Amino acid sequence: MRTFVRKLVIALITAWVTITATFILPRLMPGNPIEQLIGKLTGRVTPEEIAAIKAQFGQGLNEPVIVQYWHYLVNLFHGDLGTSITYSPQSVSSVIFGQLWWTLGLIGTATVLSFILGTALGVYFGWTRGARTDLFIPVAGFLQSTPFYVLGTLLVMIFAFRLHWFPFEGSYDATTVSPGWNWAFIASVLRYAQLPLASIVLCSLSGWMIGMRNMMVTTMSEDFVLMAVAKGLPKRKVMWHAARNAVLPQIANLTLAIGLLVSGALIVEQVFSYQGVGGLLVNAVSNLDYPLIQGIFLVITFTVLIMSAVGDVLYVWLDPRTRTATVE
Amino acid sequence: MNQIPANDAVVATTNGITRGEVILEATDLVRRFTAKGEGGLFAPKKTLVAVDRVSLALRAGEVVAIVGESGSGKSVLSRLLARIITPSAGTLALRGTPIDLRSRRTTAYANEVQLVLQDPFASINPVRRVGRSLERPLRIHGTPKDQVQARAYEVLESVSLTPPQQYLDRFPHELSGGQLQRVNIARGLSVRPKVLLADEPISMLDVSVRLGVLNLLRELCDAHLLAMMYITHDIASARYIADETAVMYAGQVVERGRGTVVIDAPVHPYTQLLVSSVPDPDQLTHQEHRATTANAVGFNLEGCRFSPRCPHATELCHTSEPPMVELEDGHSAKCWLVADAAQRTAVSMRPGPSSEG
Amino acid sequence: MTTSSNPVLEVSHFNVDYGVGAAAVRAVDNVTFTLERAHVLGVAGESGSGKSTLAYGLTRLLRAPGIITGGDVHLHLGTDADARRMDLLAASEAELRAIRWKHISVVMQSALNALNPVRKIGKEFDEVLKTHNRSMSKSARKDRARELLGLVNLTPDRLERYPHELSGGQRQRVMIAMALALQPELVIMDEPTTALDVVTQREIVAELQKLRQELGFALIFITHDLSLLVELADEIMVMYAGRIVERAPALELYRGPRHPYTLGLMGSFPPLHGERKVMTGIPGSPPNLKDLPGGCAFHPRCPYAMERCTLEDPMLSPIEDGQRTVACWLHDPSVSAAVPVELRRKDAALAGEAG
Amino acid sequence: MRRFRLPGTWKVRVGYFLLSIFILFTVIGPWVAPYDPSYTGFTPDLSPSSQHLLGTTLLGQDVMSQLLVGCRETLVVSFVAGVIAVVISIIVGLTAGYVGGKTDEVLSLFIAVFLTLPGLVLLIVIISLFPQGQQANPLVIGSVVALTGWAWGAKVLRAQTLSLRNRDFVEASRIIGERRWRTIFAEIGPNLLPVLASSLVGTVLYAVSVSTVLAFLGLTPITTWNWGTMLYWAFANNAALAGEWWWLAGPCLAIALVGTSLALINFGIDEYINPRLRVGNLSNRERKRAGLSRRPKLGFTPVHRVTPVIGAPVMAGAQTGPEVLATEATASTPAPREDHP
Repeated sequence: MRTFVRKLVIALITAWVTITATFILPRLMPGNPIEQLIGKLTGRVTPEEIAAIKAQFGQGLNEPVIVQYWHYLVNLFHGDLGTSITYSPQSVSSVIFGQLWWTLGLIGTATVLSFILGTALGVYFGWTRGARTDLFIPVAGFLQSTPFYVLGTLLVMIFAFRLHWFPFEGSYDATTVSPGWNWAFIASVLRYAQLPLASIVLCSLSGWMIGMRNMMVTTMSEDFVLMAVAKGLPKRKVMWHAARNAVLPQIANLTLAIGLLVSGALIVEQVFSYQGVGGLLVNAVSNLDYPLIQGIFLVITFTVLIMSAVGDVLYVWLDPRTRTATVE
Repeated sequence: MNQIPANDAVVATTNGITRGEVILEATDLVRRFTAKGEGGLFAPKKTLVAVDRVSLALRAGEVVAIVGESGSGKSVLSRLLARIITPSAGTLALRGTPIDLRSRRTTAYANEVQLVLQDPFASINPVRRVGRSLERPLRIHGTPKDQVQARAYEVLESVSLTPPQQYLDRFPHELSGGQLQRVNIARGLSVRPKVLLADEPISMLDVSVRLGVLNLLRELCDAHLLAMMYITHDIASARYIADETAVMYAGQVVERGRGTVVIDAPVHPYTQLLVSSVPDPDQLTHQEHRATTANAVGFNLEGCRFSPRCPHATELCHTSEPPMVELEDGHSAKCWLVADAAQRTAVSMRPGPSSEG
Repeated sequence: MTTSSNPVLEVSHFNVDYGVGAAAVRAVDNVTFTLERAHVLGVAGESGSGKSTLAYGLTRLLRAPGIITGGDVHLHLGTDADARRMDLLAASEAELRAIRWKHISVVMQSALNALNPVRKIGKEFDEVLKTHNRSMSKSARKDRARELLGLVNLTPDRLERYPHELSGGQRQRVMIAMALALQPELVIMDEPTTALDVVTQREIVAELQKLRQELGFALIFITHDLSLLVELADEIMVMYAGRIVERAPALELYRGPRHPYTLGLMGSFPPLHGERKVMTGIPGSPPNLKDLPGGCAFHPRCPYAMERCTLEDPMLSPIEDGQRTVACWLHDPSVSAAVPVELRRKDAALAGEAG
Repeated sequence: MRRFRLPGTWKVRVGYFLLSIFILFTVIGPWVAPYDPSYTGFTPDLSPSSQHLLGTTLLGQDVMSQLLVGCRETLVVSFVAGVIAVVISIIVGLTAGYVGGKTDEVLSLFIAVFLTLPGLVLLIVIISLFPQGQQANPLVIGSVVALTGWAWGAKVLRAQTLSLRNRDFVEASRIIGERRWRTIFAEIGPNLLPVLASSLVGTVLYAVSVSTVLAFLGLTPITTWNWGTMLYWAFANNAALAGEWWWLAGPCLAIALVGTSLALINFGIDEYINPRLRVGNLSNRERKRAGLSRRPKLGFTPVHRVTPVIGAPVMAGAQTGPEVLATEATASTPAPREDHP
C-alpha cells in the first residue's frame, strides 16, 4: 500500500510541477519572448486575440502573479488551454485532441509491441547466453543508441524510396480513402503505420531486450532458479521462474522508457510526415505558438503519467513484496 | 593464556592504567528506534527498543563477552559505546569522566574507544591499499607524517602480519579473511585506544583461523591492558575468551557472571536454552530439548521479555518484569525463578521496570 | 562400511574443475565414496575445501564454469524389486529431470534465496508434486502439501504465504519439507543451518533426526561445524583443498582423529566444558586453489610435516583394518616415523590438547 | 571490487576505438576538412567520388567537410551536457543517498518528477523560449539538455550510495573519526566511479541524440554546422526523395556510430558493475579450445573427461607446470569460493 500511495503522490506532484512550469517558464525567460511574439503577431491576428494571449502570459495585466496562477489553474481545470495562434480561432484543446489519437495509437502500439517483443527476446538471449546469440548484443546496442529518427530515415530510404514496399509519408492514402469506420480506411492506416511503427519498435525494442537479457542473466544466478532445475522441472518452467522475476525491473523502468519513447515518437512522426502531435509541436514551435506548445507539453506529460501509472499498478500486482510493508 | 590474574594484588600498569580499573562504564543505556508501521502513510509509528537499560563496565585488561542471537541488540550496544549511535537515555563515563551524550563525538573519544566490525571483507575500503586504510586513523589523530609508517609497521607486527611491508601495498581482495581481520584489528589498535569493542570479529572467518584471531584479541588485551568487549553468538568462544559474560535477550541483559559461571551453570531459562542448543558431541546422550518454539512471536513488553518462549513462565512472568537478582559473587540473572519468594511478593506489589545498577 | 552392500550412491575418482584448459582450477579432486541407504554422511571442511562443489557436482547442478572432468557417479533408484543403477554422469537432460527431486533432492544454505520470491509457498509445493506425478489431483496435492508442512511443525496456513513473510527458520523448514515431498532416496543439504540462530538450528537438527528415522532417506549433510556433524551423521568425510583427507564413522572420528587437519579443526572449536586452556587452531590460511602447494596440500600448515609431505601427495588409504581411511603419510606403513599419540588414540575424552 | 578498469572484451575495445576516432575529429575536424563546409560553389548533387568522398549537397556543398566540422559542435554539446548532468546527479544523488531521511525523501521526489517528465518535449519548450542569439551557445544547449537528462544518473547514484553507506568500511571510517565530507568523497566516492562512468556515458548518449534532434527540427540555429543541421538541410531539400542517400548517410551513420561506441563501452561498465554478467559462463573460444562440445546449461553440468590417468595429480603445483597455471588463472577464472558461513 505504501508504494502505491507514494507513486500516487509522485504522479500528483509531477502533474503539479508540469502545470506550474508551463505557467512560470514563459514568464521567467530572458528577453521576454512573449513581447517578441506579440510583436510578430501584430497584423496577423485580431487585437482581441492578442489581448487573450497577453492575458494568458500575464502581459499587460495588473493582476498579481498569484491571481494569474489561480485563473490559469481554473481554466486548466475546465479543459481550457487557451486559443491556438496558428490554428486560430480553434482552441488549443480541440487542435490537440484532433491529432492526439494518431499519436496515442502509434505510441501505444509501439510501447506494447516493443516491450513484449524486446522482453521475449531478452528472455531468450539471457537463457542462451554464452551461445552464438550473444553476437546480437552489440547489434542491439547499435539499434539502441541510434536515434529513432535516424533509423526512421534509413528505413524510409531503403523500403520506401528504393524498394517502394511502403508509402513514405502520411498516415493514410488521402486520395483514395476517407476517414471513418470503413475497412478501406483502416487497411490504409495499418499500411501507412508500418514503417513509423517499425522504426520506433526496432529502436526501443533493443533497450528492453538488453535490459531483460541482463536481468535474466542476473536472475539465473539466483539460487531459486537452480532450485527449479534441481526440482526436475521442465525447461520452460525453469525459464518462467527466472523470467517472472527478471521482468520486474523492466516494469519499474517503464516510467523512464515511456518518456523517451514518446519523445522519439514525436520526431518519427516528423520524419514520416505522420499525422499527430509531433507535427503539431514542430509547427507550434516554428510559429511561436506558445499556447499550443504549452498545451502539447501538458497533454504529453499527462499521457506519460497515466502510462507510467499503469506500469506502477502492474508492478505492485506482480511483486508481492511491495504489497506488505516491512519494518526494517 | 593468562587471563584472569590469579590474585588481584598482581597489579600491572601501562600508561598509568591499572589492571582491573574501570575504563568505560555505561549505565542504563537505552536506544529506541522508530519504524513506520504497516498500512500507509498515516499509520502510527512503532517504537522498537533495541537496547533496554543496559549497564556494564569494561575494565582494563579484561574481556567482557556479550552473547546473544541476532536481533538481541548486541551490535547496537557496541555502537552506542563507540558513540556512533546516540543513546536515547542513559549515561557513559570514560575513566570516571561523564560524557556529554548530546555533544558530537570528539576525535579524542574516537581515539580512546575503537570498534572492530564483523565482516573483514566489507570493512576495509576495497579500492584503497591496505596501508592507506591503516594510516588514515593515525593521520586523523595527529600522528606526524614521518612517524605514520613506522607506527603502521609496528601495529601490523603486533597482529602477527609479518613482514609488514608485504601487506601495506596490497589491496584488500588480495588478502585472506583472517589476514584482513587482523588488518582490521590493527587499524583499531593503531591509535592506541583504551577500549576495543569487537563486534562478532570471528563469525565471518574460516573455522581454522578463528581461534588465531581470538587468541590475538586476548593477547592484545593482556599486553596493552585494553578494556575489551567481545560480541558473539558463539557461546563456546565467549567461554574461551571472556572474564565476564553477559547474555542479551530482546535488548536486555538477562544473565551475567564472571568467569565461566554463566555458561557452566546457567540459571536463566534463555541462557539454558542457548547453552543446550549448542552442538556438543561430548554430551550426545542428554539431548532432550526444552520445548521452546522459536515460532512464538514477538517479545512480551509487559513482563519478562522471554516469557512467551519460556517453558517455566508463570502468570507473574507475563505481567511483571523481573528484577536483576544477584545470586553469588558477580553472577546475576533477570528471572522470577531465581528471585526468592520474599523478593517476589515484595516486587510484585509494585509493578514496573526495575533494573540492576 | 564396505561389508554391507545396499548403496544408494557410489562415487569414484570424481573430479571437478572450474574453467577449462590452462585456466582450470581443480576444486574437487579424486573423490571416492559410497553412501549406504538411509545413512547420513557428513561432509566437513572450510571455505574452498570443495564440499559444496562436490555436492552440486554429484547432482550435476554445478554452475558454469564448473565442469566435471572425471570419475563416475552411480545412483541406485527404486526399491529392491525394481532397483536400477543409474550413471548420473552419462545421463541425458531428460533422464536427469526425471530423477531429480523424485530420487535426489537438495536443500541450500539460504532458503530465502532458494524460494521464488514472487510465489506463494503452496504454489511451490504444488508445482513439484504436479511435475513428478501427473495423475495427482489438485486437492490431493494440497493435502500432501499440508501433510508435509505438518512434518516440519508448520501450520498449513503457511501455504498461502510468500517467502518474505516467513522467518529464516520457517523458510528452512519449508525447504526441508519440500525436499521430502516425493520421498527421495537421497537428500543433499548444503549448510542448511549456517545462517540460522543456534536455537533454531537445534530445533531443525532435532526434526531432521526424527524425520530420518521415520522416512529412511539417505542424507549428505555439508557444514563447517564438525560438532554438529558428530551428532547428526553416521559417517564423516573431512575435505581439504578439494580432497578427502579423512573419512571415518562419526564418533570414532571425533574421539580419535587420524589426520592432522581433522585434529586441528577440532582444536579450533573451544569446548563448552572443562577447564579453560589455550588452544591454537591451525596456523596459516586456508589454501588458494589457484596456487596449491606441492605434495600434500596441507603440509605448510601441518605441525607434523615431513620432507616427504612436501614432495608427494598422499593417497586416501584404509587404515586400522579398513574401518576408516586417511590421506596422510604419517599413517603410511612404509614411513618409519612414529605416529604421534594424539593421532592414534582410540578414545580421547576431549580433543584439542594438541596443536 | 578492485580499481576501476574495464574488462578488456572486444566490445569495449571496439567502443574505445570508435570513440577515440570521433574525439580525434572533434579536435582536428575543422582543420582537416577538405573544404569550407558552407562553400556552395561545387557541382550540386554529386555522388561520392575521390574529389568529394561523401558527395555534395543539392546546394553544392561538400558533405565530408560538413561532417568533419560538425563533429566538433555535436560532441562538444554532448559532452558538456554529460558533464553537467553528472555533476547535478552527483550533488543530488550522493546527498540523497548519504544524508537520507527527509532530505532523501524530497530529493527522491525531485528525481522521480524529472524522470517522468518527457525530456525532449520539455527541452523543446525551454529552447523555444530562449532568445535566438543564445540558442547557438553550446554551453546553453548543453545545460538545457543536462537539465532534462540528469535524473537517471542521480537515481542510480542514490541507490548505489545508499548501499555503500551501509557497508562496513563506511562505518569503519566513521569509527576512526573521519569527517563526514571526507567519508563521502574519499571513501564512498572512488567506489562510485563505475556508476559515474556509466551515467556519464548514458547521458552523453542521450545528449548526442537529443541535441541533433533539436537542430534537425530547426530549433537551434541552422547556420552553424553540426550533424543535426546537416540532417535539417537534407530533409528541407528532400534529399531522401531525390535519392541523395550520401547526404543523409553521413550524419546518420556518424550519430549511430558515436552512439554505438558509447553503448559498447557501457556494456563493459555493466559487466564491471554486475560481475554476474561477466563470470559464470565459458566463452565460445574457451570452450572450443578445451574441446568442450556443448555450451554449459544451467543445472546440467557438462562432463568432460580430460584426465587420462584416473587420480593423477593435476594440480600438484610443482610437477605439472605452474607456469601454465599462472598465465591465465588469475585473469579469467573466478575463484571457486564457497559462501561464507
